[in-house]
Amino acid sequence: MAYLGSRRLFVLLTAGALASAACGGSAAQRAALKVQSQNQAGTNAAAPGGGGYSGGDAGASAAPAEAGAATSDVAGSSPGAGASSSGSAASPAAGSNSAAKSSSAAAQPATRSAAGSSGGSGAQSSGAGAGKVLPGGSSGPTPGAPTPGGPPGAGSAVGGATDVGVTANSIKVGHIGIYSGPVGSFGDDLSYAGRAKLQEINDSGGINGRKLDVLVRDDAWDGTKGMNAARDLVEREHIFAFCCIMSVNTSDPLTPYADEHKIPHIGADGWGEPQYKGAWTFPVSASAVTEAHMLAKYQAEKQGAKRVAIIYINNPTGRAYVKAYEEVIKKFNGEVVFSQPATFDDPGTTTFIAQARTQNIDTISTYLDPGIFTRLVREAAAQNYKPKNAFSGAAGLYFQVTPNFTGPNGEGTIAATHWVTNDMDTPGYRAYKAVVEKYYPKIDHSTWTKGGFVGASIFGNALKSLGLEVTRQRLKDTVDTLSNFETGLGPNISFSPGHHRANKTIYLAQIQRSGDKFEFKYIAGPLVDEYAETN
Amino acid sequence: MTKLIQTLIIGLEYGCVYSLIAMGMVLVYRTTGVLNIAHGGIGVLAGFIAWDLNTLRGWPYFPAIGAGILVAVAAGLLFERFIVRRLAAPALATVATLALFLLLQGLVFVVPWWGNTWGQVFNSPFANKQVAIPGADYSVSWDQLILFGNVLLFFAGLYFILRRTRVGLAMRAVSDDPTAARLMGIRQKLVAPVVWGLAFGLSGLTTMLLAPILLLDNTSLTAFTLKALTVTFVGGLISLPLTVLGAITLSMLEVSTQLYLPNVKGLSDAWPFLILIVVLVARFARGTKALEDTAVAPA
Amino acid sequence: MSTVMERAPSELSPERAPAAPKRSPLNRRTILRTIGLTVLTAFVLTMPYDMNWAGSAFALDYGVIIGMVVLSVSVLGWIGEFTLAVVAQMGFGLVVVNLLQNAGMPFLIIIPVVILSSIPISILLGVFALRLRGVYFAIATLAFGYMAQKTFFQSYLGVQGGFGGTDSKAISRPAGFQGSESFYYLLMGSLLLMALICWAVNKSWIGTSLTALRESEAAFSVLGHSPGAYKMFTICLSGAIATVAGAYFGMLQGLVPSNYFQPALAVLYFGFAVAGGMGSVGGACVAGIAFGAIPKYFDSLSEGKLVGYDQFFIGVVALAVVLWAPGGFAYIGRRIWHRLEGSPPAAPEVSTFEIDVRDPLAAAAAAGAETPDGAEA
Amino acid sequence: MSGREIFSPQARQRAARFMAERGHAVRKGNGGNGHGRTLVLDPAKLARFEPVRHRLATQIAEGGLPTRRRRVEKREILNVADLTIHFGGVHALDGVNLSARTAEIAGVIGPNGAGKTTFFNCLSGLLTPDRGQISFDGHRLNGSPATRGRHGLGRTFQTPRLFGTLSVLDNLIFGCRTADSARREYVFDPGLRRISHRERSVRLARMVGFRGDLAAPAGSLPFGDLRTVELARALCGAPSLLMLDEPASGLDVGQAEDFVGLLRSLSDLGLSILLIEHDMSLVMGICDHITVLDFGQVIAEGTPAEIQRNELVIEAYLGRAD
Repeated sequence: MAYLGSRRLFVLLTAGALASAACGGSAAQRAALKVQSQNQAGTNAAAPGGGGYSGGDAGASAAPAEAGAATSDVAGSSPGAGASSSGSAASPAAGSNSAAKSSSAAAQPATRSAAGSSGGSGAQSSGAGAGKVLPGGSSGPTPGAPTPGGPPGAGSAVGGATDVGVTANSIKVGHIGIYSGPVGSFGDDLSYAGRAKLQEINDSGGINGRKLDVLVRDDAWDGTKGMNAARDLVEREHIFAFCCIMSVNTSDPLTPYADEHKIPHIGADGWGEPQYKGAWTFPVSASAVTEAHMLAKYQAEKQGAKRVAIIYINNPTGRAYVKAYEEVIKKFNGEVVFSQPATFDDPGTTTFIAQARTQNIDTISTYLDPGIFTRLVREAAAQNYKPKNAFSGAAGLYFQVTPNFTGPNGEGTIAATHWVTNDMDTPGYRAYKAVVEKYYPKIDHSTWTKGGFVGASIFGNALKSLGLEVTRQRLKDTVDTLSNFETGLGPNISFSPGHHRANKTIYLAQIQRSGDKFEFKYIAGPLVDEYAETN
Repeated sequence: MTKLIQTLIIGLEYGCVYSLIAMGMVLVYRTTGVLNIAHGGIGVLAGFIAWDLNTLRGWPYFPAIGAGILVAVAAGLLFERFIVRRLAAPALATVATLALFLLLQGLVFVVPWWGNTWGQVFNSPFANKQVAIPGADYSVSWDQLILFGNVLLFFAGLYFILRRTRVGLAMRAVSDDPTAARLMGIRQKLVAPVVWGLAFGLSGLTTMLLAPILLLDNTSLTAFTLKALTVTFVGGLISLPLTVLGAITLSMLEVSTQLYLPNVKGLSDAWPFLILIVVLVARFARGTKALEDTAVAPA
Repeated sequence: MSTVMERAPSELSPERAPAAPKRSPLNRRTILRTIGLTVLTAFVLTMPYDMNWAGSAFALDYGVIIGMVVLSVSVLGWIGEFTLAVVAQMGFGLVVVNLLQNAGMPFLIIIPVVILSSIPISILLGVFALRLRGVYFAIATLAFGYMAQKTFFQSYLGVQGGFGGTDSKAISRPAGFQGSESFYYLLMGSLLLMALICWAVNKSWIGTSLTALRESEAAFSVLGHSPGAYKMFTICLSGAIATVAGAYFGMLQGLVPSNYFQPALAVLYFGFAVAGGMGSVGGACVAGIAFGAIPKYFDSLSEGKLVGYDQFFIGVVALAVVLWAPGGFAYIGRRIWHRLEGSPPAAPEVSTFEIDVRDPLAAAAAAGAETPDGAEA
Repeated sequence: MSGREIFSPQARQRAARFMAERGHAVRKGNGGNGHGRTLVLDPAKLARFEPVRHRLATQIAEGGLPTRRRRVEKREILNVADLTIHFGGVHALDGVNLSARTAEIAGVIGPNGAGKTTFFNCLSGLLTPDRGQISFDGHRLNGSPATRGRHGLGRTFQTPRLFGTLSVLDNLIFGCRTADSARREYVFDPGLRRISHRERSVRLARMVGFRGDLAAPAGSLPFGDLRTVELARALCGAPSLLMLDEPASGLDVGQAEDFVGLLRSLSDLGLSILLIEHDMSLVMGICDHITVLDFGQVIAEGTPAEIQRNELVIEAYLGRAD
């Protein structure tokens, strides 16, 4: 019996081997996949102009390099062969300037895996061209040959593969978003603003002739999945840097990992405290601790909050939120009477409310996503209960979906945000909105979309200031000394080495009735967190 | 006193949810020998269809939930006709329900316009209507009352069906002794579709009743289902009254632990296991070696 | 890496070594087996690189660990039970690894300690198995898993800081296996070793006894064999595999949120085991690797767009398996192999999947075989 | 009365007639449910057993049964006192007393539902009685079924419970392993202990009249063979008390005759046999002592002749027959 068992394993694995060999061998297939996915990414964009950003463009130019890499990874020591075979496989399919690149790669491998070790000197290839077909091998290793038909303002790249993930005409950037999972229905918006900014950078000519090749992954708001994706991006895709990851559950564990691998992460969400401990992570939004400080102070001073109950998602940031709130409210002679952790499958909101009622709570603060928060509010409404100062919560609530979900029951809810609120309508906000909605018109502008946008802006600016010599170390050093970066969305951002708490500003918004709808309206801010640690 | 009444009400509320789910599972198990793991999944399907019709296509509320429940019943009939009937053993059918469960839970992601959805608001027309409980400083929403009423209705209805109707008689006969029932000529073909349709419909109904109170999502009903499954043990997967009793006991214990002993972390989640041990010890003390052991059943 | 590559074939060969009598050295069967063995070995050794087009070797590491978990579920099929506590056992393995690594233990000590640490929990579950069968046992393990996740992992230990956090120190991979590719060889080696042990156990008199136990516990016990001892052994074996898998899972992920260890996941793994063929060693490994790794590859291929599809497709596969091949992949593989080999079909397939003692059809068949009473009148 | 003689011709005829009726019914019932299908076996596997078969043929072909006569002592081996068990409100057994002696066949008879199988289940430990003592071979019998099995309490089941996917031979070897691990002697043939498991199994299989293929999966056997193999398996375990639950049901005429003869000679060789039957005619022929159960109570006991004359027994049987 068992002998048969071993044989069946045998057969299945054999079949699997054949199938995977058939697929793995096809570089063209991989290139096609790549292009296709890039195109999908670009479909949201209202591609402006003939030479403007289009996913297919970036994908086509990136494809041969990857195909070459895929082949040479397997072949190990013969990058030349790998690159040339990829050229022949990919150029008819992709129809771009790939042939030129691959021929240069024969002399000096321009593949991702080789690029890191070759240190960036040597072969150059043509600059970024948009959909321009060049005959195979004709341009050769001519450095900086300008290609006709390139996008306006696109300089030719001189610099080549200066670091991992950087080629003559592209920079690989990793982005991890929340596209599924418990907060998936609104979590995807978190990515879009940052991605819109990156696309805008590409459309306006890229980074000194290099296009940003943004690789996107999903973490389902789960650090495990996020780290899987991060490892894949770093170890297999060989990205240059991470940009604007707005998922706290991934950004937290990613911080030590980024330090270990010396990979810059520009524009982290900053919600979790661990992110401020990393040398290579640059958070742009404020921490949940700062939110708790400011909320507690505001509610104690303006609303006279004395007896507070907190319900929080049971993760380190949630616990830090409770602790921070408690510290500040005590300064105003208030207290956190009790706190209760919540999980997605079993929020326990009913008993939380019952307990709040019996404990004579005047303020309920939350560290929740809009989903559980909605449950909380609905449960409270069903029990005909509302604390004196209504509900309040961390920036996780500051979505337009929250008032939509809670309806009239959520009226009076105060949420923290780290940037100007939507109804403030500052020029900076309008500029931000214009860029984002050009690519993603239906986005729900929240704390995190603005954070992502700022992160992407900083990333783009820093990269541009590096010139052609793009390396991780130089990028880190540049951002480390960033001073007073104009975000236009409230606080300006400054980093200094060892001090990455760039944003300590909180705005508060409240759900108020406007007509028959409910919306978040500005009520206070900017409040600068005087209790924040200085690291 | 106020707190006690509140505790009792909340306990009853969750007890209703657990019992509704648990009764559906016991019904299927005792008549077909299949553990219907898909119970939660069917609810997700029905719930999302109703939500789709109501919210996206503008159907009125009641036709929409009616359609959702009908889809669930139809799914039950189809599942019985094309899958359960083709499988030789209840064990295999149990696995089929597992597969169905995975399939349905994944379906929410596959349908593009439902996609990536965790929670959806699916209000009933009775939203924001409450009844104050005198002397308890507490009120209960209409949705919760409807849930409670449905549990009573279903319990009574099931009792009536089992005691007074031909199908019920056949169901009882099958559950008491499937072999004998078969030999006596009771047709499983008559009983099984009724059972599966009823159970799937019940699952759909459960979702419809829960969605206005919580949110409509694809995981929390599963979480409830797994918890409810642990209380079916109290009734030995056979007895409906004992199952309901177990469900209410569990929820009462959970709620009172959460309200009275909020600092004893984790105790409220340990109750299913603790109850299980108590039940086992009780059964063992009564001298029954195994809950169900046909190997030693008296001739 | 090269040492691993040299070692792996020798690990493979005992399992592959044909036990059937050889008539002529160069018959079709021998040739097929040699080719198959070669291809398989080559494939197992190069798998991370073969699949590089689709995603990082990480996906494969993950798959191999799921293969271990599914093996653990499948092994319990030997006594005709199914457990929903494997995920909890994984969690305990992870906790133990974390504690030991914090105490500075080397890898070679950690794994044996993890195996030992699995025994108390297995025995606790085993006590239930002595009293409960089938669905009832599954429910007991479900309640246990639920408690373990909510009470132990989440509230007290806060494994890795509760929900995806970083409160405690991350678990690190053993020295020399930092990369996903090299870690794959460690994992694959471990899985093959486990599979080999399970296969050997199943082939030995223990396996025969377990078959007998599954066929009729009453007859087994009145013949003087203690069902409890055999059940306990199997549960301990299964528990040890699951716990080691958990330990590796911790090493792979570094940080694991406690919500990973929810019982619903155990239901999924049970589904994998069924698809692989309950009770089969090879089927479990293949199903685990496939169902574990494919969604991960899919994630990287679709760049986070087609999420949540994996559950749907696993559901479809499981349903198809139940309907058309109750023996799972194991049965399908055996059929294909027999066709390839040209050997006569195997003995009538008896599904190894028997979780339920209440089986009206079998009972009816047995009842029909007895004569109706009243013949003596 | 008919203690030491082998089966009176009249009883034998009676049994045969009865068995014929039964065997007929069995064949009819078997048509639909898959028993009795033939199995294609790997010729190589068959060849492996060839030498053994040959040896067996020479040993068993002439005698068929071990014919050695030994002087056996008769002593009480089993004593059951006041055994009571109830399920819910039903008293399945109510104060049952019974004793069995070595080298004798004791019968337990009674109409359907009289509690006979429950009685066996209590003896073999599958059920825990509410009350009552069982002493076996000099000490009090308690513990798990496995412990009792190792003490020498062998049994068969009303519906044969073979390990269906294992081969017949493996089933038998299973029994032999018990005997060896418990260090038990074969009461009816001490020599068996010295031969290998396989040979022992084969010999016992032939002894009980199994003529089928030993390598076949036990689940594929015809119903009659299931009974004989199960008996052989129980014998392989070297019991000192063999409990047989309706062992003759489902056997055809020839098998029944052989079977009855076999039981008689096993008992003569020192094995104590406890037999459940619900028809009297067969039991009367071979039993030395009979206990009649009805509604969980002993309504009569004694020699077959006494039982046949007992008013209560007649009433219990005739009152019920229709």
